[in-house]
Parts: sequence; C-alpha cells; structure tokens
Amino acid sequence: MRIGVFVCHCGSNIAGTVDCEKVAAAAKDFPDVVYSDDTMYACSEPGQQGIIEAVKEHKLTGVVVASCSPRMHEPTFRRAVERAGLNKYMFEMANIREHVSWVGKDKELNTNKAIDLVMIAAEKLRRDKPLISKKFDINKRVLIIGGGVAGIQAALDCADGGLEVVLVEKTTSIGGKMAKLDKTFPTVDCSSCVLGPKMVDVAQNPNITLHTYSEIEEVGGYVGNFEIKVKKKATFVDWEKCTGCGLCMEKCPSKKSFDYFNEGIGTTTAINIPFPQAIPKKAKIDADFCRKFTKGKCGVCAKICPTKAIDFEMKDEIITENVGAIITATGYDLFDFKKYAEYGAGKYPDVITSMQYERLMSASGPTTGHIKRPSDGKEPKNIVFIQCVGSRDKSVNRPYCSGFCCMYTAKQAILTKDHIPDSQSYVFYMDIRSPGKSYDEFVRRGIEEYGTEYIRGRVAMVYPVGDKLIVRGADTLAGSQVEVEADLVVLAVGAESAVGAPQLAETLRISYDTYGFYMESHPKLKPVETNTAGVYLAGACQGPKDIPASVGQGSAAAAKVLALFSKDQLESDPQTALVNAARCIGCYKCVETCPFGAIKEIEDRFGNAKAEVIETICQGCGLCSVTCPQSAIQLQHFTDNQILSEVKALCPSMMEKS
Amino acid sequence: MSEKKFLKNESVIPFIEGLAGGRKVLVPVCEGDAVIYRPYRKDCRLELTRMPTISPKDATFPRTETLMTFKQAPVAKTEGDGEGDSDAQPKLELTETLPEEKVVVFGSRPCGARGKSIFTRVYETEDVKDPYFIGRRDNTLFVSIACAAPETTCFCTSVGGGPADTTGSDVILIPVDGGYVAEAVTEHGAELLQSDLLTSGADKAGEAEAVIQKSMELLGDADDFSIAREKLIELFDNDEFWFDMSAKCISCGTCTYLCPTCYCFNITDETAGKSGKRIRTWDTCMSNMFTMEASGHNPRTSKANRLKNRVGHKFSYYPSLHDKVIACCGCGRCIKSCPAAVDIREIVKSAQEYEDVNE
Amino acid sequence: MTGLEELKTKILGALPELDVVIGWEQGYDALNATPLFIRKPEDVERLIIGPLCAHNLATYLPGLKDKKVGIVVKGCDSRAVIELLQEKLINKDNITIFGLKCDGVVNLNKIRKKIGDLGQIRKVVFDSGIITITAGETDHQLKFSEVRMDKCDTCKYPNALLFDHFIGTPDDRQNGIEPEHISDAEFEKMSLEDRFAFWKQEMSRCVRCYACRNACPMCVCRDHCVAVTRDPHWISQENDTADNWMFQMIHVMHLTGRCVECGECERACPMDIPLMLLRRQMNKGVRDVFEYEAGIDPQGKPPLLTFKVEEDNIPEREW
Amino acid sequence: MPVYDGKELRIIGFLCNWCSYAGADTAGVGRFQQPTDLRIIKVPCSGRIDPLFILKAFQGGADGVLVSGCHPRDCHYAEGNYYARRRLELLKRFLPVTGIDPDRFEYTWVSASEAPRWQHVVQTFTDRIHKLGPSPLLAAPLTDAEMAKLQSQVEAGSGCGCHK
Amino acid sequence: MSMNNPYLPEMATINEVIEETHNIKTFRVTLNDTEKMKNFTFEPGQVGQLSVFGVGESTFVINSPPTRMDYLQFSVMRTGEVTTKLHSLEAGDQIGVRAPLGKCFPYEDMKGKDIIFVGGGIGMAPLRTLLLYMLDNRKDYGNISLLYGARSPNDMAYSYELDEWFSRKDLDTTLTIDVEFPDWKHRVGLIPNVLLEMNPSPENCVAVTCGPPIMIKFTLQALKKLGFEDNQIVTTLEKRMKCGVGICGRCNIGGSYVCKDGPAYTYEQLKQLPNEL
Repeated sequence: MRIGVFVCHCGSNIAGTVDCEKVAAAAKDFPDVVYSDDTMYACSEPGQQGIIEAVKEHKLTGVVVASCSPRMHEPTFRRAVERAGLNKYMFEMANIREHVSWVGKDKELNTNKAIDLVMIAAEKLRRDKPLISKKFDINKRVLIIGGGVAGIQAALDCADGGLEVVLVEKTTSIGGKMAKLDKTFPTVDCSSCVLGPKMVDVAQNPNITLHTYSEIEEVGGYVGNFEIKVKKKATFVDWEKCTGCGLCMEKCPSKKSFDYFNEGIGTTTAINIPFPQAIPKKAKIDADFCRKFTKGKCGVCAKICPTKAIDFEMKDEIITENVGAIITATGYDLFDFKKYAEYGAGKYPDVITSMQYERLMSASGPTTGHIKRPSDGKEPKNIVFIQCVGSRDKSVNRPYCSGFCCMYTAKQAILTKDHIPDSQSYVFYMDIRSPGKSYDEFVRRGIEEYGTEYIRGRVAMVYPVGDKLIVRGADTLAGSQVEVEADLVVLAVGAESAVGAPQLAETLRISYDTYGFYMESHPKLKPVETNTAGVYLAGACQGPKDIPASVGQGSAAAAKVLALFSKDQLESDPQTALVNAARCIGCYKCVETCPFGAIKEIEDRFGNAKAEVIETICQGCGLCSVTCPQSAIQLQHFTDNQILSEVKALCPSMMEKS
Repeated sequence: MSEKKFLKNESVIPFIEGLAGGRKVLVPVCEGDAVIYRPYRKDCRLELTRMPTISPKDATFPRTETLMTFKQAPVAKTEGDGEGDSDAQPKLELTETLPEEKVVVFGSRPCGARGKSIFTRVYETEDVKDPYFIGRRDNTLFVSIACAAPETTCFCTSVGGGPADTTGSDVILIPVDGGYVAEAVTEHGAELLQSDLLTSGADKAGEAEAVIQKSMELLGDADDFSIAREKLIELFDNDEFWFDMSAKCISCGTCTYLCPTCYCFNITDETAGKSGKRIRTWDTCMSNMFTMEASGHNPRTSKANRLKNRVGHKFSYYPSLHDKVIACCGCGRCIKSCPAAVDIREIVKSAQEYEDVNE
Repeated sequence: MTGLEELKTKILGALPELDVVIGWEQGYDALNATPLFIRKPEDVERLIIGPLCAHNLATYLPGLKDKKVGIVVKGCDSRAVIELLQEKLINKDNITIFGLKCDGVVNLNKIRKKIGDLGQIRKVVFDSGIITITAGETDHQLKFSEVRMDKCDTCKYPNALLFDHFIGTPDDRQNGIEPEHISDAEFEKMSLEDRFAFWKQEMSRCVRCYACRNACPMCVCRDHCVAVTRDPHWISQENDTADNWMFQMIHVMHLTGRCVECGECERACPMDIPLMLLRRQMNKGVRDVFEYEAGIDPQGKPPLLTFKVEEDNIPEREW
Repeated sequence: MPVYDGKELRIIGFLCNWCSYAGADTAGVGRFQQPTDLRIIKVPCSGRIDPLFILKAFQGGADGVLVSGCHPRDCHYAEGNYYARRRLELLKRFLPVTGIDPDRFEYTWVSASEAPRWQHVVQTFTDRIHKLGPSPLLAAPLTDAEMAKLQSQVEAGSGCGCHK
Repeated sequence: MSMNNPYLPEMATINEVIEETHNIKTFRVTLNDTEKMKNFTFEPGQVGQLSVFGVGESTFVINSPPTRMDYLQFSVMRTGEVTTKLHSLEAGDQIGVRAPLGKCFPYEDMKGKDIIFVGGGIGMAPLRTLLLYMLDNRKDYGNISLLYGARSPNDMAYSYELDEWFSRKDLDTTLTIDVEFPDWKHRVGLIPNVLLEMNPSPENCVAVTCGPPIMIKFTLQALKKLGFEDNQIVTTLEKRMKCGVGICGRCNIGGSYVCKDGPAYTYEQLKQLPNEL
C-alpha cells in the first residue's frame, strides 16, 4: 500500500497551535506512508487538486488528511479521492482541529497528539478495503402513519406528486387533534372549515388508500422496500355497506357511552360516528359499551340497519402493504391533568382541560357551542385559565415547553368574551411564549381588547366554596397572594408523546427521546429525517408543534419522499456488516441483537446454518461484530483489525514506558 | 559411565547455586499444583520429587523463538514537490537472531531429557540444520533425576527408555537415602560434577541400583509397540476405528505442548510500526488450524484425522523414517494431563490388536 | 450418586433410538474416570458414576449436532446443556438427558496437593465421607470434603435441572452456603497491585494449549476461535505473559453471562491456573447487575443479548 | 509514538460517531480547552466497542481508557448504547479482579451538544489518571520483590486461596 | 549471519508483475545479491517460499525454467493473507525468497519419452517450468503435448504465451474451457473428457498433471482408462507449509513431507502413502 498524508494548516486554525510541518515529517516514518506534505487549506480547490495530483504522481493507493473533523469534510475529501481515481473508502481523516488545535494550548503536546492521530488514521487506512455501494429498486409507494393535519398534508402532497399513498389512522376518522378544535389562533378561523376540505380531498384522491381504525403491527424490509403489516381493528360494522346514515345512532339504547371525540364532555351511543364531518363517515361499535357485547343481548342496530352492515362476529384483520418510504405523523397526546391534584383536576367537575373547553365552545360539540359548565350547565362568568399544566415542570417529568398553550389560551380567552360578553377571563402564567408570526399581537389583543387578565404566577391550589372554585395563587409581579373566585377553571394541558409512541418507534426502528418524542436525524439540518433510512417524521410526534409547523413538516417530509423517489434506484451505504461464512457457526446471536433486523438466517449449500447481512437494511452500527464471539461478522471499514490496529499503535505493549 | 558421586540433600541448593555461574539454571518449581521449570531464584519452591508437569523441551525449543527481526528503513525523501525518487520502495533490513544463552536444566526426568534426541533426528540432518535448536541444544546441559516412583501413566520402558535412561542427559542423579548418587554422562556433565559439594558415591551404588530396580518393577512388563508401525498404516483408512478412538478427545493441545518429543511449530510474523519479527511458536497437530490451507481446504478436518496423525507420527511414520525409534518417551504427560484422559497406550494397543471383523 | 443399575437399565432402554450415549468409565487407574461413548449395549457394562466423574459431558454436544445423543448429567452439567439449548447451539429433539443427583466430584489436583504424585494407584474406596486411595503399598485416607472440587463446596444445584430420565430421587439437600466462594474471600482481600502481580505470574505459566477453551462447554467457536486468527488479530502466537493474559481475558469476556461455572476450564488446565476465579468473579458481577444465573432457564436470555431501557442495577453515569 | 515524556499519560478514548465524537467536535468549536493526553478512536456506535478493545489497550500499557456514547434513549442506532452499557458496566466491575484499577476505565454519555460536559469529562478523567500515575505493565517481568511476595502469600495461605 | 540458516530468506526485488486473471498474478523476482542470483540453481518443479515481512510466508513453485535465469517467476492465486498482500505489491517492492525447496519432477527419468502435460487453472504453473525446460532441451524428449484447461478464457493464465506455444511445431497444444464462451476458438469441455477424446497413447509416455483436486481425481481416472501405469503419471501436491524444510510437521502425508519430499510425486509413490490429501 502507498499512503499519502496531507496535513492541513487550516490557515492558523491548526497551524497556530500545531507544528504541521513536523506532523507531516513524522508521518513519513509510518509504515506504508510514501508521501507526506502539509498544505494551507486542504479542503480548498487548490488543496484538493494537490491531493489529486499527489495521488497520481506518487501512485498513492490511500490518503490520510489531517485537518478538521470528519463530520465536517469527510464527504468533501472522499469525493476528491474518488476524482483522483481511488475508491472513496480508501481514505481516512485525522481530526487535528476540533480535537487538537482548538482544545489544547501547548504546541509541543498538540503536535505530538496530532502525530498520534495521523498514525492511527494511517494504521486504519492500511486495513481499509475498497467498498462499493449496491443499487436496488424502489417501491414508489409511501406509508403515512397518522391522519392528523401533518399526516393529511403529507398524504396530499405525496399524492399530488404522483405517489401512491397508504394512510393509516388509529381512530375511525382522520382529522386528528385539529378536528376537535373550535377555532385556530391567531386568525380565529374555524378549524373544521380549514381542515374539512383537506379531509375530503384525502377521501377523494384516487392515489390515497385510507385505513382508519388501523394500527401498524409489523415493519419489515428497508428503505425502498418496506413490508408493512397493518392491523385493521374490528369495527363490527361492514364499512363496504355502511352509508353513514346514522340511523343506528338514533336507535342505539346504550346512550351513555364514553364520547372520546368530545373528550368525555357528554356521552354518545355505543354505535357511533364520532363527528358529523368524519372521514370516512362510518359507524363503529364501541364494544365496551354495546349491550350485545356487555350483556349478550340487544342487536337493535343490526335489525334497523338498512344495509345490514352490522357484523358482531367481525375480527381484527391483518393486511400487508408494500411501500418504499414511511412518514410518521402520529402526533401527540395531552398530559393527564389529574396529576395536578392541587388544581382539583378530576375531582371537581368544573376543572376541565383546554381541549374539553374547545369542545364546549365548538358548534359541533355536545353543547352546540354554548359554554356551559359541566357541573350544573350554568354559563360561567369568571373563567380562570391555568398555564403550563404538564409543561415546564420537572416535578411531573415534563421540563419542556409545549409551545402552543400560551397561544391557545389567549385564543380561548378571546373566544370566551365573544361567547359570553359579560365574562371575565383570568390567566395564570409563567411566561408568555408567542414567537410566531402575528402571535404576540394576538396575545396583546386579548389583553387590550378583550380584557383578559394575565397574572404572572403559579397557582397553589383550587378548592370549591359553594358552587364556586377558589383559585389561590401568587402574583409574582405584584408580590402578593391572589385569590380568584371562578365559575370554571381551564387547565392548559401540555403535549406529551402519543400513547404507544415508543412501541411504534421500536417497530419502525427509530429512536425516541426520554419523553417518547421521535428523534430527528439532525436537530438543525435534518429535522424530518430519522436515522433509519426511508423513515421520516412530520408534526408533533417529533416534539410539540402548532398547526402551521405541523403542516410545514408534513410538506417537508413529503418533499423528502418525493426526492427519494425521484431516482429509480437507491444506493446503499457500503459500510455495512459482512459475514465471513467460513467462520460463522450459525448461533444467530447477531440476529438477536441487530436493532434493524438486518441479519437473516440462511443455510449454505451444505445445509449449515449461517448468518447473512441484508446490506440495504444494515445501518452500520457494528453491534453484531461485538456480539459474535468468533468475529465472523465484521463491520466493514470498522473491522476488529482496524480498531485493534489503532489500539495497538497507541498502546504498543512495549517496554519503552517505565 | 564415569565414577559415582554423592550429592547430599542439604547440598542440592548450594550445588544449583554453584551451577548458576555463567549459566541460566532452570529448576522445577511448584506453582499451584503444576511443577514447571523456572530460572532458579533463591527461596523458590523447588520440587524435585514430582515429575514436572511440563517437559523440559522449552530449554532447547522455546515456546516462542524469534527467528529474525526486520525493519523498514525510512523513506529518504518526500517534501511534496515531486523531486527526487519518492517512488523508491522502502528497503528492509533483516537481522538473524540466533540464541547464545548457556543453560543448565536441573531436575529433569530421564524421559524429559530423552526428548531432544527425537528432535535431533529431524532438526539436524545432512540436508538441513536448524541453527536455533542446535544452538540451544549445544548450550544446554541436563542434570536429570532418575525416576524412583513411576506413576500409572508412565511407560518409558515400552518406548526404549527407562527410569534411569541417560539419553539426552549430561548428569544423572539417582535418589537414595539422604541425597542423590550422581553420575556424569557426558564430558560437560563431568565438569559440572567437579564441585566440592559432591562426595564419593561409590558406596551407594548398590542402593542406587536397588532404587532403579524397584522402579522397574513398579513399571511392570514393557509393552511391545513394534508392530504399530505397520498396523497404524493398515488402519489409516479405517474411519470407524479412529472415530471411536478420538470420541472423547477435545482437540486441545495439552498432549502435544507437554510432550517432550512433539516438535512441530508454527511461524508467524508480528509487527509494530515499521519493525517486526518472525517468530516460531509451538504448534499442535491436534488443532484444526494446523493443516488448514488458505483456500479453506483441510486434509485433517476431524479430530479423528488429527489424533490419527499424532499417534501415527509417533508410533509409525517417525519410526519408519528413523531406525524404528518411537517418537515418544513414555512420560505419560499426554495421558495424565489430558482433560479427557485419552490414553495413547490404549490407542496403540487397540490398533495392534485390531482385527477386522469383516475380513 | 446412586442408582448405577437404574441408569444402565434406562440407557439400555433408550439406546436403540440413539446414536450414542455419553457417560463415564474408569480410566487409566482406579482414581481416574474418563468419558465413555456408548454405542453398543455391551458398552453399558463399563459405565460408572460417582465422585470421580467430574467431566462435564455437555462439552461434546455441539460437536455431535446432527446425532441423536444421550447424555448423563450432574446438576452442574445440566446447566451447560440448558445454556446450549438457550443459545440454540443444540437441538433438544436430538438429545436425551439422563439426570443424576450428585454429592460432589473429586479434584485430582487437590489430592496431588495433599499426597504428592500418586505413583501406582491400585484401589480407591469412597466410604462415608472418606476416600481411601491405595497407591503402591500405602493407604492414603482423605476427607472427601477436602478434596472435592471447589464448585461442590457451594453447589446450589445437586440435581440435574433438565432431564428426560432422572436416576433415583432428587436430593432435597440445601447446602446453605452462599454462592460466594470461600477462597475468593482471600483473593478479595488482596490489593490491586498484588492481584496484578498474581495474574502476571499465573498467566506466565499458560502454554496456550487451549485445554480450558476446548473443555469449556460454552466455547462453541472452537476451530474458529479468535485466539488463533490473524483477522481479527487479537493476540499473537507469542507465548508471553501479556498475550496469555489477553487470551484468558477473551475467554472470560466471551463467557460473560454464559458461564455455568462447571469448572471444566480449571480442571482441564495442566498448569493449574485458577481460571475459575476469573469466572466466579465475572459471574458475581452478572448476578449483581442482572440478577441472572446462566443455565437455569432454557427460555432465559443471556444478559448481554438483551437490555432494559431502565437498568435496575446500573447507576446513571454521573459525569 | 510514545506518550509525551513526563507530561502526558496514555489515555485512549473510544467515542461514538454520532454523539460523543460530535460533542468533542462541538467542544473544539467552542474552544473548550482540555488536557492533551486523550487520543480518540472513532467508532460508529458505543455498541461497536468490544470490551476487549479496552482490555487490549490495557494490555498494551494504556494508563486510562474512556468510552463515551450517546445518552441512553438517544442512540443513533436506537439500541446500541443499551448493549454497550451492559458490557461496559460488567467490565468496570470486572477490572479490579485483574488488578487493574477500575478508576482507570470510565464510560459516560455525552451528546453532540454537550461541549462543556465533554470538557468536564476529559478534564476530570485526565486528572484522575494523572493522580493514579502510569499503569502497571503486563510486559514487564515480575520483580524479585513481587515474586517473593507472591510466594510468601502462597506459603502463608493468604492471597488467592486457589493455591493453598 | 549464518549461511545455513534454512529459515532466513534472501532479500529479493519484484521486477515485474503480470496480472494473469482476476485472482492470479505472476511475479518476476531477482535476488538482491547479484552474486547469489548468478549462482542460483534449481530443478524444474522445485518451490520457493515468498516472504512478505510482517505478514508471513507462502509456498509457490518456481514456474520459470532453470534454463532461463534472468529472473525467478512465481504465480500467485489470491486466497489468504499472504497472497492477498502479495497481490498488492508492485514492481520495485521487496520480498524475501527461500528457494529452491523440495524435490523436482523426475525429468531425468523422462528423457527419451513422449510427454503429455495436463494442466488445469493455476495448476499450469508447475507444468510451465517443466514444459519450458523440455522445450529448451527439446532433443532429449519425444513428442510433447499440452492439454491446458480453465473455467473460461478469462481464467487462463499465461494467455500471452499461448500463441508462441501454438506456433511451435514441436509442441502439440490443446486448450479447453468448461463452458461455451463468445469467440472461443478452441475446445469446450472438462479436461478429463477432452483428454479421453485426445486419446494419447501410453506407449513410452509420461503424463504430468496438475490442477485443482477434483480435476486431478478425474484426470487420474482418465489416464488409467487410457492405459497409463502408475509410474507413468506425475503430479504435484499442495499442503499448508511453514518451514519448507521438513521440520515443522504439518505437510506430512504419513512419513512423507510434501515440502521436502514433494511436491512432485509419481502416482506410484502417492499410492504408497496414506490416503490424506
């Protein structure tokens, strides 16, 4: 092997505290190094040209560049090396800027350290092998998980782009949280008027296959070729036949069923269509409440259904969908406000969540838009909003800001005044966070035009006196205790990751944070990608977001998928694990630990059990290499021998040290 | 044989210390339950009554021997301007590393010392002379202690040796009451016995004779392994026989590594930076890797193949090439230390007694 | 152990369905047992069981993968069978287990330590806790409890844990000894410096014969062991202390969470290197951290092949 | 290269590419000054780190070994650091058995954004290793004093009980 | 340095590297010590150990004939660590050579006889040295014919020499490949079958064959069918070797050490050895 070493000054960034000439001179004494030089800016055009010329002139077969972090310029130099006619994996970098010159002052020590780093880069390079990417076909269908506004937007954009879309929604209708909202901030336009047409578009778009009341059971395959098992849960209504006429809802004797759509404010029937604008508008039986299931007799709906759509024997069904990419738009759920016992949450009927309040205000809600308090149906006059319920509170393990509560509270206070002109709203808050376009103006309007009274401070407790609720808290600005006599207390509950989000993440093999929100690939530069190729994120599953941000991400994720599918074939990263079949004893410990399901069990031609890596699924973590005791499976480019050579070069086991 | 001398028990340590002048002295010491050869150190746990766990071959055929060292000479130039001969290939400097150390092994058993005679027939022939082995052999003296209490695993008399066999020894010590009757076998041995610590041992000759006689009795009748030469070849293709014989073998190298006569080795290169060395290390024919070719082909894939080679080599191939001398000295280490108690005597006997039922 | 006749009968009954049954027979002398491979009914006559039958025969199972194999196991041996099953290295359908209860097995090294080289052994008798060895003309009497293997001192599993046939009735004895090894207490008192020097000396003795590895029922790589490969090149063939040490580290690390403490490595070691000390100490870590013992539950999962998002006994890293 | 005489000790770091290596980069960008002893070997994931690499480093005379990966739950590969945590914790508990001071080995989690934390880790660990000084060497022969001590331990029946 | 250390290689320089096939390269090597190079002698069929220092040694037949001593030629198929490293070397690189080792073909006994060479793939290498030696001493031998086969034309080493061999009137060359290939003008078929078709007379003839084990097996059967006696068939063996001088003990077949007593054996000799190939 003929190695060339290029030591970059990076202007004075490196050369300021590292003697680059000395590093280059020392490199000449490393095995297989036949050329070594220092250069002002290796990454500049002349710098790269210098590398290319040196490769040709000195017949180099591998290149080490000692400069900045490989996370910065490795792709740059790989391309240069490739232009010089070498395989781009015959290249290593020594990070002598971020890890040396910028963090150490002593030039002598820095130089010595830089020499070591070049040495181990060269040792690793000596054991590099040319790697070649594999190409494979893509199935240009996309799966979108979650039919909230982000998922809807992504589905519509993908479908408009000509892709076949499979949209899977957990509940019986798409629409998500937004469908439950009365109005949206800061424009105070009708939520369902904005969302409704989009929902209809989804239903009518021939490119979109919609599976509602369905969940993801299993995800196999890899980018370009995923195989998805979708569980269609039993609705006990044959949707092929159901026309959504609603007759069953009228006749159903079980009228005290929990109304999920209305957040438990009011009740519904055991067989129901969740809301009039539901897409698809189909009935479902809630088996927890249906008398046929709980008592074993009834069947009224079956008798009166004009299309005979009722089927009490219906079972869950698993269907398979093959797609090339996945967009996860599973949204969020609301913090369980009962954890704040001091606010009387769950104890006093007139302490409700902000979402319940949305339903009370909504014309399609249980009170047809008349704000009535749950306890006695009276119209409340004094309404107290408490902010940060399940946000910015370490004591409930929710240290993060949910981002949108300040805004929706401002909106709800404004709407309250619209509904009940003689009402007074009070808002207990920590800080008002209103950084969006026209947001802060909106909050101001609430204060200035609608007379919402903002009190900066936390509420200590809420307790009933008569039919009133006393809200006691601190006004930290005034430095005094305050007590407000309220008719209704609305808790601005924060967002938390959707129920089941971690489980789904594990099915999808993507990472999630401590709170169950999905991890993006890079917080700045790859906000909708995940670390699993072909899986993208949209909306609040990645972290709390308001509607415009969710819609934006839906479109962004769709654009990513469209870009991915703009090629007919994909190239896999060749830095994958590789099985040396001669050494594999077929114990499949690697199969057990692979986080990506990238290793399959095969038989060789003699019938011996062997492992085989599916290159396109392997993400190159190397977990398998450590799991395999006989080192039969090796992560290419990070083989045992490569890492060992670095260790041995740094710790040469000799007696020189006393 | 030269005159008999007497070494009192109390004089053993001074005698060993006297040997140390100019030579490294290896003595059997007890570590754990194992008795191994270590350079003599004051107050070490000398163990002269038990047979050392490992044979003394390490002295003449070390576990690791550096055959040569090499070093890549630095590349002359390179200052990036392309001048001069930057394409020149790095030159290599090769240095032969022959052993020079002078050694005395004190306390080996006759069977252990005998082992090197098996080496010599292979390592020093007309065609080839192994300078490392020869160098060490010529620089190493063996002071052996005759065997007074053979164990059930011993069978030296069946393979041409005996409890007081002198082959390979320079001095033989016969344990008697209160000390050892010492006799020089070689001139070098005689020089070692010049020490004032020894007294005349003529009067103890009878006692020494009796000790050996007793030992011979304990060993019982010698087995005749002479027909094994043909018999093992005949059985070469009898897979069932070897499959049976090797069933309990676990393919480790204990038998070969402890053996005084097993002389096979491996050669590998090790490097650190630009320098390196070519070393030879003990190897074992019981390992699958021993004959594994780079292509993946292996003529001895099963432990049956490998055991067959070990037994065959010692009792057939070697004797056929070297005047019927069996390449085994009957020390029994391979039996006693075998984790599965594979008994080479039984295998050879089974082969000799084998009758093909199909014939 | 009792019930040799019962065992013989059961083996004879099962033999027609099996390629081989692995048990023990007397070896080269009365104090030596050796594995016995029973293929024909007449082989059964040579079968023995008892305190000399130390070999863990499970070691042979992975090598007989496609055969129908019967195997005689003690409690500790059965753990190796279970671990092999757990790791899918053998197939239960092919294995018939004859389970024994065991009162401990002899460590020949301990006997040698007590009475030196044994010379010509003529007779060995075990009687009520005393072992009488007739060597030459001398009778040596030793307490069995002083010459049994260390693992027997603390044995928690005298009965085979998994079996198709159990011989006799299971022993309900509880040793009442915590699985902390008596001798380890002294080791644990040693300073780090002393331990380092101690292992240096022990490892300098290793001849890299790989008996420890090949005797180990859990060392299933065998021919593919990284100790002898150049890719990966973990260790050189140099037989020096540092490389020997590294080899033993490889062995220990590869057994992490898998070692059933059968003691075969130490028994096999001709150099009497206290390999079990390393394993017991590692297993102690495994017990402390994962509350796990290898080879108990065929459905269990070795701790390094799985994880918990919140580990019960691993403290959060503080910095 | 030998360690820099007298000033440095031999400290090896194994860092996962996605969090800790990036965190060290971030520390560099932020000019968070650190001691120079540490030499970083980049691996894709802490799950790629075979505990044997660490033992190999000690065999070769490393004075300290530091492993750093993504925080649990934040693994780029979803699960790699969970496996790493188990392996490394056992190694840490096992090291004293070999006589290697467990303080010479540390594993920790540093994310890409935690530059000050990385600086703190490097500083603290380097200080600790300097306090411990050079590690004992396997390659160095036992001294007569050590041999004598070992023998006396055996004879006194103390030390390792295995050879009583 | 001692002159007789059998383990000590001579330093040598690679003068030329020829890429024969996708996995075979030929190296032309001269000893650095010009005096030793000038006095170097060997006989056809003897082998050499090539050293890549730091990696190890591997055995290859010297496939240039002793009659052409400008360089020593070795053909190397890439299979293991050493051969992979050798393949990365170029002209000018330094290697070590221990040669000659082993026994040669019984070329003296073949004098005055007809010779048929049957070579498969890399097995052509040992045949080449003897073939060229005989061509250089043409008058000593009777009719010489060569049957050389490979999987495909791309797997055929020494393709650049074939024209010359074809053009010679005193050599009858037949080429074959296993399966049809575009533009292939020679025979198609497995070597043993082609051999049977060629139907050479065993009368005063010696067959020299070398190739992969499976080819050897069937070629031997074919030769027997054609009436060749055991002592009329010569072949070479391959084993894992280390020392090259019959000491280290791994290349034995019974009491015969392939490195020292081989690699060339007559079939008659082979039959006396235990069956362990």
